[in-house]
Amino acid sequence: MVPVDQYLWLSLALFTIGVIGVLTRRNVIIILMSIELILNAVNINLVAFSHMFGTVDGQVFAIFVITDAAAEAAVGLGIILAFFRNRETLLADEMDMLKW
Amino acid sequence: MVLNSILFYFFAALAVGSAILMVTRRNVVHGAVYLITTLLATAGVFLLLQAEFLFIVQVILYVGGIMVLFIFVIMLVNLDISLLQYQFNRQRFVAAVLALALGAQIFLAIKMGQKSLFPQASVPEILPKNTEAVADALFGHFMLPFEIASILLLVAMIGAVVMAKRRV
Amino acid sequence: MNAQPFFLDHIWLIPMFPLATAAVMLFYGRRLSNNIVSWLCSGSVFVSFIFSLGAFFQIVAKPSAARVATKVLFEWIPAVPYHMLDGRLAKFVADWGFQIDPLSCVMILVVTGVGFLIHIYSTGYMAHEGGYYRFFGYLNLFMFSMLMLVLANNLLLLFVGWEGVGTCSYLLIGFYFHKKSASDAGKKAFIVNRVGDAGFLLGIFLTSALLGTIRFTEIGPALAAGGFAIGDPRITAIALLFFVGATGKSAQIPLYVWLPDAMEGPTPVSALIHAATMVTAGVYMVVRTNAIYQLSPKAMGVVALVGAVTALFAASMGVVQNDIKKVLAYSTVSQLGYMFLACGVGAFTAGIFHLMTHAFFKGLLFLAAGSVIHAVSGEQDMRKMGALSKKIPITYWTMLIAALAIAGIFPFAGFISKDLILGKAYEKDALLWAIGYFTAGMTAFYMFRLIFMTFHGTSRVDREAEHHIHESPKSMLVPLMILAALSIVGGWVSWPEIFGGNSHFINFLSTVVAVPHEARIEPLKGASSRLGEIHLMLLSEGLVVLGILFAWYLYVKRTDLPEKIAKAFGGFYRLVYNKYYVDQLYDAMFVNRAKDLGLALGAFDRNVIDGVGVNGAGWLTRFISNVSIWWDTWIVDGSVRLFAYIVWCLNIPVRMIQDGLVQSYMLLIVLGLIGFFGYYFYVAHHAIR
Amino acid sequence: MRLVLPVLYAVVIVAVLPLLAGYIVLMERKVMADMQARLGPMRVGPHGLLQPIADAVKLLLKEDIIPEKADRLLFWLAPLVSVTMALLAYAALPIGPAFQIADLNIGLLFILAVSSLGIYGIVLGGWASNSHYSLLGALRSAAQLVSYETAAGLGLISALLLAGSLSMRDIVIAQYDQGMWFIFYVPIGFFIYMVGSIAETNRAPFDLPEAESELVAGYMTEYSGFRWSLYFLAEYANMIIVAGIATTLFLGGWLRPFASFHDHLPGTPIELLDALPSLLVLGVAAYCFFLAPKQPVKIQKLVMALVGGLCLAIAGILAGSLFASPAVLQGVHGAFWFMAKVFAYLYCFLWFRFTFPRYRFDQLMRLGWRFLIPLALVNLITMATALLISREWGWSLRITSILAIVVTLAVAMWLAKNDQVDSAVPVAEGE
Repeated sequence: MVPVDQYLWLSLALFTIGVIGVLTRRNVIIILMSIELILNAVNINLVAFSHMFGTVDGQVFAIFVITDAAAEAAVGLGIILAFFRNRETLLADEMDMLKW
Repeated sequence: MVLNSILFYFFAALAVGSAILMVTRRNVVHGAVYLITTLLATAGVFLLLQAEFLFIVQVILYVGGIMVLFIFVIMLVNLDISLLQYQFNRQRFVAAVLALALGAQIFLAIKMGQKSLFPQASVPEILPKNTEAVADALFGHFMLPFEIASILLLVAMIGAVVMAKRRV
Repeated sequence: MNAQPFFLDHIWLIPMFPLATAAVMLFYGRRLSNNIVSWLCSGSVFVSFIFSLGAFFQIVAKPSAARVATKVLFEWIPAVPYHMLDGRLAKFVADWGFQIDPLSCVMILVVTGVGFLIHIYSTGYMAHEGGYYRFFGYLNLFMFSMLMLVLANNLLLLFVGWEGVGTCSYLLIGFYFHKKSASDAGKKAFIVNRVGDAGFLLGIFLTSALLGTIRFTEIGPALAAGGFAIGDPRITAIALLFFVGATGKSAQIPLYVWLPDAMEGPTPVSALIHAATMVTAGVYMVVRTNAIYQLSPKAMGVVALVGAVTALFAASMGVVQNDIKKVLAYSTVSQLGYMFLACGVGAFTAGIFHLMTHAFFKGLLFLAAGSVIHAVSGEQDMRKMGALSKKIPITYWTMLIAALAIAGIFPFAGFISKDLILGKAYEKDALLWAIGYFTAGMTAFYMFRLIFMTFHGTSRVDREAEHHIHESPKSMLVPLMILAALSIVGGWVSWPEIFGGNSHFINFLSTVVAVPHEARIEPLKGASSRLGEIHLMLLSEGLVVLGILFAWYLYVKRTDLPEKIAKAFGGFYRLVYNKYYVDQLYDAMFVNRAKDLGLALGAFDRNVIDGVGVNGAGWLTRFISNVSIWWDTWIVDGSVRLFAYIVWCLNIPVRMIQDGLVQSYMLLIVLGLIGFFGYYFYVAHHAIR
Repeated sequence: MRLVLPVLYAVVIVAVLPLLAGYIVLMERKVMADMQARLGPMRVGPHGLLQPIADAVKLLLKEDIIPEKADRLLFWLAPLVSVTMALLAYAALPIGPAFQIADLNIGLLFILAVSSLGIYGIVLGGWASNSHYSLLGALRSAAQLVSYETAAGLGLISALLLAGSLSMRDIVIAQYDQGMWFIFYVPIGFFIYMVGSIAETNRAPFDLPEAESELVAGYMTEYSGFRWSLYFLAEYANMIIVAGIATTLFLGGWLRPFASFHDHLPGTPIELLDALPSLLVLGVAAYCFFLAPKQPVKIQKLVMALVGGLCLAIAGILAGSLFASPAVLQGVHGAFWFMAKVFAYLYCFLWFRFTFPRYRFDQLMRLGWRFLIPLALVNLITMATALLISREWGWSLRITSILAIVVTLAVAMWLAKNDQVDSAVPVAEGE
């Protein structure tokens, strides 16, 4: 039987990788995907704990997380499409219109 | 039991490796494919944790839904330009260092709490039939959040439609 | 007014037909084919001609006392009260009214008739020219203006037509506007006319100021009511002013210079405007206002003298011209001189009579000349013609008839009208008669000089032109023949009593001429004078024949003589050949002076007004604005910018954080997390200890 | 033992499936020929019975082309993905009570999930081959599958309500217990699922992703040879899968007609209806033997006779199993009935393919989103209500379900009427 902390290491690794991706990549789509990765890491945690405590609450939360991920992906991709139509770019560091 | 841990480490390695690849690939489609792999591996991990329903949800929703959406969008926006650009931004080194620092801190936190928090492998062998359990939880105790989530989805859908329209 | 017969009630339609077609031409002509254009234009003129005929017959049908009808369409300038010279209050009324009486009746017949023929002619003559529709549009516009001129019932409307014909003449002279000489000639005509028009306009003002009306029908009564004595200087002033206008329009000394140049226009134009109709407007105007002239013998004398001198002068110039159209132009001037001579000696009707016949044969002459030019492919110099009589017989015969008519050979039209004038002149003053008499001889001479140089002798046509000498198309020949017939019989409408005729025409017109006048046209009193009339006729015939023979001798028999003569009288010849240097004189006296004046004014404008006034003000404004700019820039904006700069400096650190990039915000979040964890560890550490 | 048998089944399936696909193609061509009053393949084997083998050989021997600009990794991966997912789905498909690899308690969801992953094969392949036709085909099929999966899933759920379980086996057993195939309770659900499944497998009249006339072959344009045949296999495997799902959920899976109606021959455990299959196959065998001599060529006579022998053997097995233990009987006959139903379902596919004209893409989308999904939702609600009523007030489910059907039909009419309003060509806003 795999001890719980193994799952935590896994999710930690995924989380860190996701954070690195979010912070360093320029391509917005990849940034979004990295965010999905982070959420995924969280899910692993939740499921692991729910398995540990023998309840399904963690899984329910995981489901909610996945729901949010879906919503976030839909809206985010919508924004990306609209942005791409207007600015012909996908680079995060060119999306600084807020500043002006 | 050995099979269990073998499978787990296999899935974990797969997930981490393809996650790294996903973050580093130049071609977004490849990145998406690697992310899909990661997600599938995670689904496998869920399966190992006897969360079949979550496994299915992960596969259908995440892999079969969200990632299709991603790939769809990736194909709608052309990549040829972005292939030639720098893939990492100016703050990449600082960011990487900081992210690793954060990871290290979390690592530290887990380490510190490990002894006290996680009794080793205290897993009730017999679990309730997963799907029914989840259903009961969702439609019983978590009814309100469930509905709220549905409303959230509705809002997100409308927002996406409005934003993806040609002329807003 | 009481109900008039149809045509009299609808005289106002007569000008409208050409106007309509003119409008069509000038707006849509470009899209129409030449066929449609010619049909429309000639057709409209023809309709006008029909209406004129109808009007004529219905006028004749009336009793000779009531042979006047007016039709007022609407009031153009409604009553404007003003004070006359003698202080009485009068209303200035100019209505859009048409008046028809024997005089205007004759005029519209001539205008529409000859005009129609010339339209037909033009369809042939202009067939291969560009701007066909443009030409006919202008032509119809001219018809409209001319008809307005002769149908107007008041001076102001007449002036409208007067200016209209001036404009059309300008447009048509400059029809080949790409030729500089043509456009210059157009300008010259227009400007010279301005001088006369100014006089005419002043005359109109004076009239309305003096008589309180400008309606022709009311001028006579107003004169009577005003009780002006014969030779009243004010009347004389009006008459002379009108005459100034007449000299301008009808090319009399001193304003005749534009007519020869006007020959730059297409030949039909020369025929219609500068021979038949427009140039006679002056004569018409004088006759129309004869009531005024008869009140000032001085003015009449001036008119007669100017006319006579012009006749002689122009004839002398016509003798030496080599351009076929120039010759005709000068002869036109001199014939117009005849008409004014007639008016001046009080034979207004004779003037109109000569006007009509002249319209026939001079129009014919021009058209024939055009046909000749057409035949020798555009050559106008008679020295490059000759021996054409066989090649273009019809043109030859018709032109010969016209020449006989103008020379005044019995019994052609010219004979009757001219001898009528000479007779009256003789009655009035022998000197005037002598001038006219001598002029008649010269006329015969230069006309037959033209005939002989063109049609007889040896051919001097260029080789390449020689090959395609050809008779003109029917559309040009038919009008020639009709006009030829008219210039034979045209004069017979007023067959002198002495040949057992009764001058119908004269009597028909006589109602126009104001009554209180001693020089009414009537069979000369007494046998002696009748005998005198015969003598006069015989004398002039003799001189004419002499002139013809002389021309024959010089230009057929001994073609070498002209040069010799020219040599012998070198100075005089050159003087005449250069038209007495009048143009140069005018240039020196008026044109250049005007230019100098313009230059002086320009210089004044540039230096004084612009220099001191405008630029000075501008400079001042700029100076002030510069000062204010400086103030604005350095004090007002400066203070603003200073504060802005201070704020800018203060918020540098904040701005460095707020760089608008998502990822840097995330970085800060991560930083915050790290800090939070660090603090957590710190606390936990101490807690554990 | 509990590990060996599934592996064996898996091997069998993987081995048999290509052959099956090939013969479905033959069946397709034959049906087409029949509907078009032609003969179809006749040369290779008697009545072209060996045509599939010839085709397979041809496909495998074809040159395998990879375009210059193609993304090699994905180009290589895509067909594998699609065929893998197609085959993976068979893990939970109960072909007969005994003949099932794994009875997951989420079997149906598993199948749906796995078959939904088949999209990646198409989309990635279309993208990787770097050609406009392929990309358009891929996009179209992605949109199409995502849209129609929803409708089809909702259609299935109406049946799941009745079954009360996700495990395929339990579903079939539920139908046995309730004594009626679910198609009779939720015909509309069945209809919705059928349309949805046709769309999901990119079959006519919804074959826009590979519309020959518009996009040469859609996402498969650049593929050739073995990779192409993998796609091909995947497509037909998917057809069988959807047919199997439909069979399991609506047509009573392996159950024979009137399964819950037992009429034992006096004194024997044998039931009359169980004799039916063996007699049927026997008839086929007889027909084969009757045809065999008529074949033109000797080899064809031989093959025909062999086919007859095969049928005879099957008939023998079926008949023999009558006398074996109930488990064996259930297994054998279940497999027979299951395959029979699957092929009936597939026959409908072919039928539609050769009878309906192809949809325009916007019409397709409108049908999916404006008609099928609302209808499926309404159907679900009404069915749930019916179920509730029958549970609470003890009415007979048959009555309430009929009422539900009526209501749903009314709504369907209304939807159809409203959908007619704007079936105009949309303003082209570009892809």
